[in-house]
Formats: sequence, structure tokens, C-alpha cells
Amino acid sequence: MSGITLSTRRFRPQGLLPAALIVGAALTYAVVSLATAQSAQLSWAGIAGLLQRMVALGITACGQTLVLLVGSIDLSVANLISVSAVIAAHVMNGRPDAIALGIAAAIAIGVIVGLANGLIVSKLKVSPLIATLGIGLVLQGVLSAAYDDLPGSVPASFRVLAYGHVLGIPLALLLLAAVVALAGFVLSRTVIGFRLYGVGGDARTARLAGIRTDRFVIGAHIAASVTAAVSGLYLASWLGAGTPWVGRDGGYDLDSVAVVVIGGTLLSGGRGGVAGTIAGVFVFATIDAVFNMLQIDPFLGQILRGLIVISSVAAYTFRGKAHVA
Amino acid sequence: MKRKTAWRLGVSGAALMVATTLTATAWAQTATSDSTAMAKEFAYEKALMSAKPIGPADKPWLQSLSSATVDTAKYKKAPPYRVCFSNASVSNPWRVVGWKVMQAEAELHKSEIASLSYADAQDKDDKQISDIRAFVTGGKCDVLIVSPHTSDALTPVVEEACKVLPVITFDRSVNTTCPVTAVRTIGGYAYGIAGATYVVDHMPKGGKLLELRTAPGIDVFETRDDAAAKIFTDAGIKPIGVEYTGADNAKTKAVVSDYLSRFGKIDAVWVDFGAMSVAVAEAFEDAGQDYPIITGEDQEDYLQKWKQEGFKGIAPTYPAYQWRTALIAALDVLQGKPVYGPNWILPQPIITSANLDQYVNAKMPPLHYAACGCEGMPGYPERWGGKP
Amino acid sequence: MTAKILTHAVSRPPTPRVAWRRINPTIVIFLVLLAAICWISPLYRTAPGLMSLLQRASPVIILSAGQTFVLVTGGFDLSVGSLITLVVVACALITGGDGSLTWIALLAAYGIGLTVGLINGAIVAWGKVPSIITTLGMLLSVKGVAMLWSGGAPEGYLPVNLRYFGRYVWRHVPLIQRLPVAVVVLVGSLAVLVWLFHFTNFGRLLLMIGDNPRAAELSGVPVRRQRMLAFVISALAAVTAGILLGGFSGVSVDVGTGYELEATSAAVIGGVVLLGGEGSMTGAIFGGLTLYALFTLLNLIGFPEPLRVAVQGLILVAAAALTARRSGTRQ
Amino acid sequence: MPNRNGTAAIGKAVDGTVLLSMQDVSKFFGSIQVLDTISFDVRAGEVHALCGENGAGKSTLMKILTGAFPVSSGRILLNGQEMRFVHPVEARAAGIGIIHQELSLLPHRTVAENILLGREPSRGGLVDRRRMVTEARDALARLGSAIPPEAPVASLSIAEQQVVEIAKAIATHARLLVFDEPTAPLDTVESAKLFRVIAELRSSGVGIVYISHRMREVFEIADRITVLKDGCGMGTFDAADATPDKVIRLMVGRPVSALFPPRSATTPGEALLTILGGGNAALHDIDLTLYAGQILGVAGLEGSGKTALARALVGDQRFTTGQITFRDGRPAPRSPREAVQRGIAYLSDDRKAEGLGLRQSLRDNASLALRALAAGLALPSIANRNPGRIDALFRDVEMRAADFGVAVGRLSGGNQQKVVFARWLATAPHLWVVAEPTRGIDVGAKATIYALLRRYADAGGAVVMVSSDLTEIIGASDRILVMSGGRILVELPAGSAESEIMAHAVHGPGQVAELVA
Repeated sequence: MSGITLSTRRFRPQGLLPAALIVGAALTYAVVSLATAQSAQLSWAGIAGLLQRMVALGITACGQTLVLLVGSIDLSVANLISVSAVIAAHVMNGRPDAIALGIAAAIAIGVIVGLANGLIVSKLKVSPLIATLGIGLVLQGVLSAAYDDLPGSVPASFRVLAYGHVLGIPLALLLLAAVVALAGFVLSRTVIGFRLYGVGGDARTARLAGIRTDRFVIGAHIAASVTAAVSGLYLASWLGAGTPWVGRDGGYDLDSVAVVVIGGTLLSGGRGGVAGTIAGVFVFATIDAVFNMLQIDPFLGQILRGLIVISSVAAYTFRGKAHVA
Repeated sequence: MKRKTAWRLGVSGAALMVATTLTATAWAQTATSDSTAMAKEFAYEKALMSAKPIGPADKPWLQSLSSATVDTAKYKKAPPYRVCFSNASVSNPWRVVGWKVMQAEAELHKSEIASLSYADAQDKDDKQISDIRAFVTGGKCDVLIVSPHTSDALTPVVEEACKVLPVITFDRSVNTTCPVTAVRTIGGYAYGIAGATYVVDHMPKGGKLLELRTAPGIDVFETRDDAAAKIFTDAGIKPIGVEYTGADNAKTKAVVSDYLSRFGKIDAVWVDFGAMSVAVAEAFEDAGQDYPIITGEDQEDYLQKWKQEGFKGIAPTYPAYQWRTALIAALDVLQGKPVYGPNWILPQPIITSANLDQYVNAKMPPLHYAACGCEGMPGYPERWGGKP
Repeated sequence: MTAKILTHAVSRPPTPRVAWRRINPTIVIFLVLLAAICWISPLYRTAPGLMSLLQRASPVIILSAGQTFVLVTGGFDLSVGSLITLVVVACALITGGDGSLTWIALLAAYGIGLTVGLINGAIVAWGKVPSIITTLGMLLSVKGVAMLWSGGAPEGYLPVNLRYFGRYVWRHVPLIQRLPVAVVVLVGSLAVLVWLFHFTNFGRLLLMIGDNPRAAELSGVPVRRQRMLAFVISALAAVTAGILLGGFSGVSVDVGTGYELEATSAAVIGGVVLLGGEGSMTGAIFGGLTLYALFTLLNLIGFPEPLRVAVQGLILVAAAALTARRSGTRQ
Repeated sequence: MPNRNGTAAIGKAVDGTVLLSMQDVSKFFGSIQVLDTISFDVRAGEVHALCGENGAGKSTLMKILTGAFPVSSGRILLNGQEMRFVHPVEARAAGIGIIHQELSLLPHRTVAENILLGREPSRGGLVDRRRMVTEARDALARLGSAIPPEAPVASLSIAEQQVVEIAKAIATHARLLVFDEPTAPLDTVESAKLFRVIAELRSSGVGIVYISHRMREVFEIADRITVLKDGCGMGTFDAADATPDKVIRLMVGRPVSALFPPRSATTPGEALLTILGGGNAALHDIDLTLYAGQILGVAGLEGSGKTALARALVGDQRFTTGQITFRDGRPAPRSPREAVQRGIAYLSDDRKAEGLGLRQSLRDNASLALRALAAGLALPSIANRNPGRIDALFRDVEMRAADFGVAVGRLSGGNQQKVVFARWLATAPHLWVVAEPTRGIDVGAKATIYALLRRYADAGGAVVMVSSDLTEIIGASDRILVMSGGRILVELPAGSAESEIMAHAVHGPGQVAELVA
């Protein structure tokens, strides 16, 4: 009986969505650069420039993917990025010998914030939206209070991270690739990844299967905060110093959620992955580049950006039958 | 049992956060700011305030307070020019006015300018870096104008760009001398000095001063406040409060109202950003009190209110005409003309009750900046939203 | 031997303890904060002082009450902050400071609100895009429209009679001496919202939609239409808040920024459960009051400004944790 | 102390030896006693049925057994060793598996990922996918199923998902399996399949606890039966020595025949609805006439189209072809809302997902349809805040809750279903489509609901009752339709035999003989 029914059933081609997004965005980019006679943007330097637009958001979004998959959300990443960048720059303070210490300090803050987020969400049962929003406000407040006293800049040798090349490939892209690969590997190959999907898909089921769901929620939050910290380190490297507004002005909180959802990960968790997320980040980077090439009025660009976010998600939700709130 | 554990965990989590916070803050206190550098810049800007600018008196955007020039013969090219402009953002009215000034300036040079390509970084440092890189790799620019969002952040990419084409910065600058010139005005200290000196001179002895600030940690506001704080301290004035309002009118009014309720009377309000001055005035109106001294900026709503109500005011400016200067400098460079540099220091007019009428213009919209140098430009006043 | 449980009996009979539990703790928190404010500042011990507090809190309260309509259906409305900006900018542009055009500007403002609400609602209800994404997109787009329309800086003041609603105070009112018009608008708006939420079928059904939309649909509830109307109400509340805010503080391009999260925070502090199914107007209103009282208190005691944001964050988390503990559900 | 090596300990058990023994187990919640010195044992290789009304203590007993609740007093011996589980994981590690009434599967994950969730075969933290698929396939094969392990669970039918759920339990190599109402979502053929699986497990030495309300099933597969009532043990019998009537009498104190009210002698009323050649994606060539005053039973297997017919009648999954004419000349409703407005009520087969707002009060849930009717785009109507009418309906449905303002989620299944009935009674529909009206509820509530339906029909209403419970179809219907493959196969008169119904449902007498035997 099962055999017959299954043969007629379609398996949903989840894997095609990221590819379609990337191809679509890449084509748009190519067509626009040719149409506006800016074929230089199709050179390796142009493409590397396009890809570098992805790095900060991409790294953050990888962590956001994990949190969304586990059924949570992290809105504190933007402020955490600022904190990480400022702390790293302050600790390094131009000294190459303090680079390791600076990195360690930023990552440590990431772990602490992630732990706090995770504990509040899993143990105090606070809605993750509120929990991370609240923690984000705490970070923002503490940072602006302390920033005056946190001067510093990163040493030139640390800026290699953002400006260096290996075999013609920007180091930053390798960093992004590494984070993506790590997250993708964990999700698709390891026991941790499999169980993460379980926790996000249905926490009760996961608990009945003997999975300590709280640990996964906390773990995912720590992962998200650490990626945000890494993103902050990258920005400190790229910008030479940290500023308390770098994360918020960058809009990394809501943008990271948007790209993950555009990439096909369910807001409610349990389905999705980093491939889609990276596709979503690529779409965002392409929007910026294409709007520049087309000389779109910045305000009109803002309107279009909003509509693109909505319509790219609507493209695969509107056929659904279930209720969405 | 379980719930207890949960709470204990939560509480210890919160405690951990607080502890981290306190440690971070305490640790931060130990850092010292470099006060000698500040004193030097303060003195420098103070001196510039009384210096006489070179150049046509009726065209302040062509004036300079430093006579040094840069030879630009090596950049000389035949017109028309392709000008590229990487802008930090147009997220506040001053930048909007300025961007329109630059576009109008471009119209004045129609024959020389083939294109003015624009990239808006939306206040994101990393986007601005990418934007500049895209301009450089795109190879469609003869000159690059940059209005950096953050000085440190943009330095490396501007250095990259310098290797390929002439670069002009304005508003904020970058920490490198590679741009052909950096268009700037005297600076934040001068702004702070002007307003604070006026307050010191006109406030009754022992009067109550409230300082309103926009947000901590932003260079331009920090320098304005540093200068003002120094003037106030030297005059023995201790403000009754220093409050951050985020330049939000509603919050400004609320803060001022609360201070009025606590102190009964306030004699002067110093602001580090003129956008909130009118809200300050309104708070006094709503409380039924007389206006105190209210410092401001060259934003029309403040100038109009000042003229209308006749309170004691002063408006140091951060002139928006520097947006024209940047483009003029860019064209000069491509024509091989020497330009003021490496710093083109523009004068920074101060509006007082004596010259207020020169600037105030009821036909201009409230968020217009009077020191735009745009009165004779094509499309004035409609381009800036004014009534003909 | 002790009592056996009855198969059919509901576990808990009503006791005084239950009645006590039903009192919204936000009211208590608000009263404590208010007492602290009064203790510190003599001004707030007088009726005019309290009225001015209420005047300033009006926009947030109206906003959080309006947003609660969306929150209880399980949605979010992040577009309200941008909508406020658009409303203020639109009023300035339409009137250009000319008071005779005020009524047109008001009509246009509510028309804009209606449109934004309908778009939000239609995309969520029929496009099935999660509202957090929809309204995030609208946050960008609506702000973009405001900026594009005004060219980045609105070309005009708000006329005096438009600012009347947010700014004017009637003096010499018996009993309370001073009565801000904004407070009258607040009371009027809340009367409408409370009536809609608690006393109409529409309002009662919103909670059911938030709890189980499918059950509501099969029982004949026009779920999509109701969901859309919730967004419309939130948007219209935002327009009202925008008129008050613009009236209170005048034209600027970032008026309203950040209010979306403030309104959501206020509702959460008032015990409205995110993802729907639970919440009340009392909670939303006192949540807004509590949030504003907190700001005022911190202002009064001269708490370092940057850290106030941090305190707001802690309060938010604490309030949500408290609600979660009380209701036993996730908040 | 829990014994983490329980599996090994149980492994020594041979057929007939006592695997599990619960001795004088009592459980208090606060001062309320819900279990009173119950003794219960399970032998290796037997099916031990646990019967009792909802609230009798079955679930509590099983929760204690599987470690979800601690005992208040008494002992649990597993293979002679005393166990005290504090977490379901420990019970599972000790070889006790449970198949819950509500499926606990991840729809977006594959069958294999679900079966081995939490026990993924791995080396150094890396999942060994090949071994995972093999193990899943083995577990499924033990159940005689060929469901591909790589298929996403969302693509499976409910019955297939049930199989996956069981595979999940047996893949732990459990020696003791608890089935909690496993046939609730299954039709008769699938149930028969499940019984074969259970029989297989029994013969391999697994001890099985089988919880069900359905006497037919219990007597079909159980070796021993224990009856609980109000937290007390009413006795344990060999199935051979007991009769369904005896068991039901112990459970509720009345015989099975009393469940169904007598049919009225009156002739059917006028035709309410005529369908000619109705069809959609799931239905074909439906010809059907409904009469006022009648209960029409619709029987069929899972996927036979019986639920699709119910949904089409209420406009949830519309008819796309055919001529559908109501008494007033109007066509079929195009949405549930239109159906409700036209006096057509629908009681879904999935109470939790489609019936109730569990956090809302009894009154709010019961007024749902009334309010929906009043909720138009016009000026918002004043909510019905006079609880008198709703409370009167609660009395009609014999609701025995102390406080009608309490959240519905805190009620038993039977009481929850009564709330849904009250909701529809309030709208006074003339056609009532009920799907699985008594699924998962206790015998007392069942009787109430059958009586309600009969009273409603006698008052001139028409009922379409879609059900997988043949006892119910036979006992409550005036006419019986049998569906298969989206088509109506045959109409049978009231009181037809189960065997006859099944014969049609499965398309051929050969299979019927096997199934009904």
C-alpha cells in the first residue's frame, strides 16, 4: 500500500530554492552591469567586491539560521556586533601582540551573551523575541554608557583579515566560507545538527526522544552570539575600529532574520539550512550593487528593498494553505 | 523543584550579565583620553575662528582659512568628466540639503560633467567600503568624492582608491593624506566655543544651565561638547544636567519639561545639535515660562522661531555649502588647477541676532539649513522646498 | 482516605486566590512607579503634573493598545513607527503650514493608515507571509515613501490647529485645572479600542484566531478578513499616535522611529502573549503607562541616559518572565 | 535508584515471566488522590489491555510507568528490580517504549531521521547515514512495512505515520511497549494490520500494554484485561473469561446497548440536499440525497474519501464538478463561513487542531460560531456577553464543569467534545456534518453525544456522520454509505452487519473474510 501511494507523491525540492535565488540574483547582476555598460563589475575584482558585501551579514545570518531552526530568534545580534567590535578594538588598541586577546575577549562576550539569551529563553520561558530584544537593549545601553571610555583601534596586522588575499581570494570570503561550511556541516552531518532540527521541529517529540532540548536552544543561542561576535571582529578589522552604532546602523538584526527566511528556513523552526541563508544574503548584496549601478534614488531604493523582502518570501508562502500570523 | 532550578539559573544568568557590565564599565574607567591633543586642536580652532579667510567674501564656499595649495597638474584631463560620489547617507535633513546643493552645483557645470554617479551607503560603513570599491573597479570614474560615514573605517579603502584616481573628501575626513584635499570647516570645537561663549556672556550669574546632547560617542558631537564643557568649566558654570535626547523632539520636550518641574526655572539651554532647539523653546511655551537662552544651528525652524519670539539665541553653523566646495574642488583637480589643500578649511559663520536677518527666510521650509550657499543656484528655492 | 478526583470535574473551583491572580500585575507595577515619581517630584503630586505625564504617554498607549489587536492574533506590526513618520511628513506636506487644509491632512493621514493596514493585512492573510517579515518590509517601504515624498526633508510646518491635538492644554478645567487635548484624544481612542476588543464579536474572535485559526475558520469566522482588520486597527491607532506625536513635537524625519518596538514592549509588559491567544486592553494600556512612567522615573532620578535603555531591556525581560510564570505558557 | 541497564536486565525474560510489576501504586496531586493502590503487571509475550473511562487513571498510570510522573507510594519492579524513573529517557533506556495517541513526528524530516531521532548511529559525532537508513528499514520491516526511510514524513498518510511512530518505539529494542489508543486515527484495514504487528511483537516476547476504548479491539487482541475506574483497580481478567458487556459495566456501570438511543419510527422528512455527480480532486461521481430527520453514517477506510466528502459538504474543500442543490435551491457552500451562515455545521475529526482554542474559556469556545455569524464587515456587532444562553446549552450537553470561564484545555476529551457540540447547537443548524464525533472520548460522554445527535435528528435536523468506528456507524445511523477511492460504493440500511460494510469498503469478499475473522 505504502509503495503505491508514495510513488505518486512529489518530494518537495527544497534544495532547488537556494540555487534558484542565487541564479536569479546573479543573472540580474550580470544583465544590469552589461546594460549599464559597467562590464568591469563582472571582472574578478568586481565580483569579489560584490561577494565582500555578503561577509558581515552572512556570518551573522549563519548563526541566526541555527537559532531560527531551533525555533527561537535572536534580535540582539546587531548590538552584540557593536559590542564585539568595540571590545576587540579596545583590547587590541593597536598592539599586534594583543590580537589574540582581543579575539578571545570578543568571542567570550559572545558566549556570555548567547548563554544569557539561551537561559532566559529556555529556563525562564520568555519569548525569544522579547528576551533577545531586551538583552539587545541592555547591550546597547551598557555600550553607549561605556564607549567614551573604550577607545582603541585594531593593529594593521589584524586588518589583514578583511583586506588580505590568499591566492587572489579575499581572506574575508574564506572566513565567510569557513563559517558557512562549518554551520552547514554541523547541520547536515552531525548528531548535533540532526537533533537541532528535532528540537526546532517539535520540542515535545525531541524531549520524548531523550533530547535535552534546553541545551540545544542554549547552544544555538551561543552559536548565534558567537557568529555575531565574529562578525563584529570582521567589521573591526574592516573598519579599523569599533563604533557603538556599527551593528545597529547595519541593521544586522532584522536583516539577518529576513535573509534566513528568504532562504526558506521556517520562522517556526525545524526546516531550512545555511544554503538558503547564503542565497538570501547574496540576494541582499546584489540588491545593493544593482541599485548602485542603476543609480536608483536612495529613498526609492528603500521602498524597493522592503517590497523585495516581502515578495521574495511571498513567492513560496502564498500557495500554502495553512494559516500564517 | 524544577521551577526553582530554573529561577536559580535565570537569576544567576542575570547576575552574570550585571557583573560583566560592571566589570566592563569599571575597566573602561581606567582608560584615559588624550587631553593634550584636545587642548591643541581647541587652541587651533579657536585661532581659526578669528582668522581672515582668503577668497571672495560673497562666496564663502570658495574661501579658505589656509592658504596652502596642492598642485594637481598630474590629474589634468580633458572634459567632460565622470564624477563619482560615495555618500554616507541622506538620512538627515542637513545631508538632504547638502546633496541637493551638490546636484545644483553639477548643473552649473553641465558642459564639463558627463556624469555624476552616486552611491548611498545608508549609514553603513561596510556598505560604503563596498560602494567605493565598486566605483574603483568599475573604472567609470575620473574623480571620486567621498563623504565618509566613519573616518577610521573608510581610511583603507580611500587609500586603495587614491592609487587609481584623485579623491576628495568632505564633511568627515579620513586618517590619511592621500586624498588630493579634504574639504572641511573649522570644526566641532569652534562650534562648541561659539555657543558656549554666548551662554557664558549672557546668562545671569549663578543661572541654571541645561546641556542637551544627541548621543554619546559620535565624534562631531563629542568635540562640540568638549569645547563647550571647557568654556563652561573655565567660567565656573556647572550645568544642572547633561541629557541625551537622540535629537528626538518628543524626548527633548519631555526632558526639558521634567527639568523645569525639578528646578522650577532654567536660564540657558545649550544644545550640541540645532535640530532640537525648537522643541526646547516649545517646552518652555507649554510650561508657560519665559524663554531662556537657547542655542541652535542654522536650521530654518530655529532661525524663524528666534526671529519671531526674540529670545536670546545664537546659531553656530556647520555650513552645508561644503557640498558645493567638494564638487568644485573635484572639477578643479581634473582641470589641473591648484586647489587649497591638503585641507581646504572653509569658514564657519556664526549667526547672531545682529546678522540673523541675513539668514532667516520665512519662505524656506523648517528643516532647511540657511548656510547652504545655495541662494543663487539653479532651482532655488523650489529645489530645497522653498516657496518662490 | 482523601478525596478522589471526579472524572468530569474541572480541576479548580473558583477561590479568592484565583480572583487575586486575575488582577493584572502591571497595574500594581504602574502604581508603584507612580508612587515613586510622586515621591521624587512634587510636580507629579498635582493634577496638572499627572495630566502632562498622561499627555506625553498618550502616543505609546494608543500605539500599544492598537498593536495588541495584531499581537493577540499571533502577528506583529513593526511598520507603525514608519507609519508615524509618514503621517507627520504627509500632514506637513499637505498643509504646508496652512491651517485651512488641516482637515484634508487628517483625512489623508487616516487614508494612508487605512491603506498601509490593508496592505499589511492582505499580504499576511492572503499572501501568507509571516507578519514579522511583512511588516519589516513595510517598515522599510513606508519610511522610503515618506522620504521620497518629502525629498528627505518635509517642506512645511504643521499648522497650529493640527498641532492642537498633541500640544494644546485647556486651562482652568474644574478639578484637574489643566486638561491636555491629547488626554481627551487618548480617552476617546481607548474607549473605541476597548469597545472593539472586549465588547464586540470582532474583538472576541481575535483571541480565538490567535489561539486556533483553523478552528475559527471552520466555525465560520472570516479569519483572513479579521486578521486584515486587526492590522487596519493597528495602523489607524498609529495614525492617531502620529497626529499626537507630531502635534506634541513638530515636524522631523525621524519622529516615530523605534516606536514599533516600544509599543510591542509595552504590550508585553502588560501581559499580552506574543504569538497570540492571550491579552487584554487593560494590559496594553497599563503596559504603555508603566513603560512611560519608567522613563519618567529614570529621567527624574537622573539615571545615566545611556543605561536607561539597558534598564528598559531588563524590565522587558523581567515582565515577560513574570507573565510566563503566571500563565504557565511561554511568553 | 533507576537502573540504567534495564534493557539488559529485561533481556533475560522468557515468555510468561513477569516483566513488569506495579505494586500498590498510589498517586496524589496535592491532596487529591488519582490512583489508589493499583497493582498491575505485564508478562513477556502478552497483550495486557488497560480499560477505563477518561480520567479513570490509565494515563496517569502509564505516565508513572514511563517516568513522566514519580509515584507517591508503591513499587515498580522491572524484571524483579525496583525502578524509580524520573525522566522518560530513563524509562526508555530501561526498555520501555510508548506509542502516544498524538503522533510525535517531525514532518519536515525523513522517516529514518524520525525513527532514530535522539539515537542517531554515529561515529565521532558524525551521523552514519547509511547505517541510519538500514536500521530504519529494519525496524519498518519488522512491522511488515515498505515505507522508504528517505521519504519526508510530511508525505506520508496518517496511517503510515502511525507505523513510523511504532517503528520508532521498537527501534529502541523495547521489551515493553505501551500503545495508547493507537487505532484512533486508523481505519479498520489499517487497524487489522496494526493488530498483526502487535501479534508479531507479542510472539517475539515483547510485553504489550494496550489502552483502548474500543471493546471490539480489546477482545480481538488482548490476553488479559485490567479495568480502572476513578483511580481504583476494578480487577484483572483473562480475556477469555470476560465479555465486552462485563468490562463496560465495570467501567461505567451499564451495558453496551445502552450507548445508543433507539431510532425513531418516523419516516424521513423532505430532501434537504441533492448531489448529482459531485466531485473534486478527492471525490468522484457522488450521488447523494440527504433527508431531514436522518442520521447518515459514512463508513470507509482512511483515504476512501469519507472525510473529503464531509469537507466538501461544508465548503472547506469545494466540489468542483456536479450539481449540488440544497432545499432552498442554492448550490454547495464555497467556504466554511458560507456553510455556517446557511445553517450547515461541521464538527472536525481533529478536535485539538481544528476544533478548540485551548487557552480560551468554555464560554468563548461555545460562542465561537454564534460570534462568527455576527462578525461581518458592517458595524461591529456587540458581543453576546449574556452567558445565559450558552450556559443553558452546557446543561443540554450535560457539561459538568464547575466553572465555565476556565480554559478549555483543562477539560477531559469528553468535556471538550461537548463544548464543540454546544457551539453548534447554539447556531441551530439544519445540516450537521460530524466527523469522528466520539474519537478519543470516554463511554459516558459517548452516550451523551449519541443521544444528542438522535434528539437533533428527531427535531428535524439532518446529520452526516463520518466515522471509522463501525460500532458507532451501525449503532447510530439510519442509513449507511460505504466509500472507497473517493466514490460511494453502496448504501446499506440501518443495522447492517460489520462484515457487510467491510466487504464493500475493501472491494471484495476475499479480503473481508481475512479481515473480519
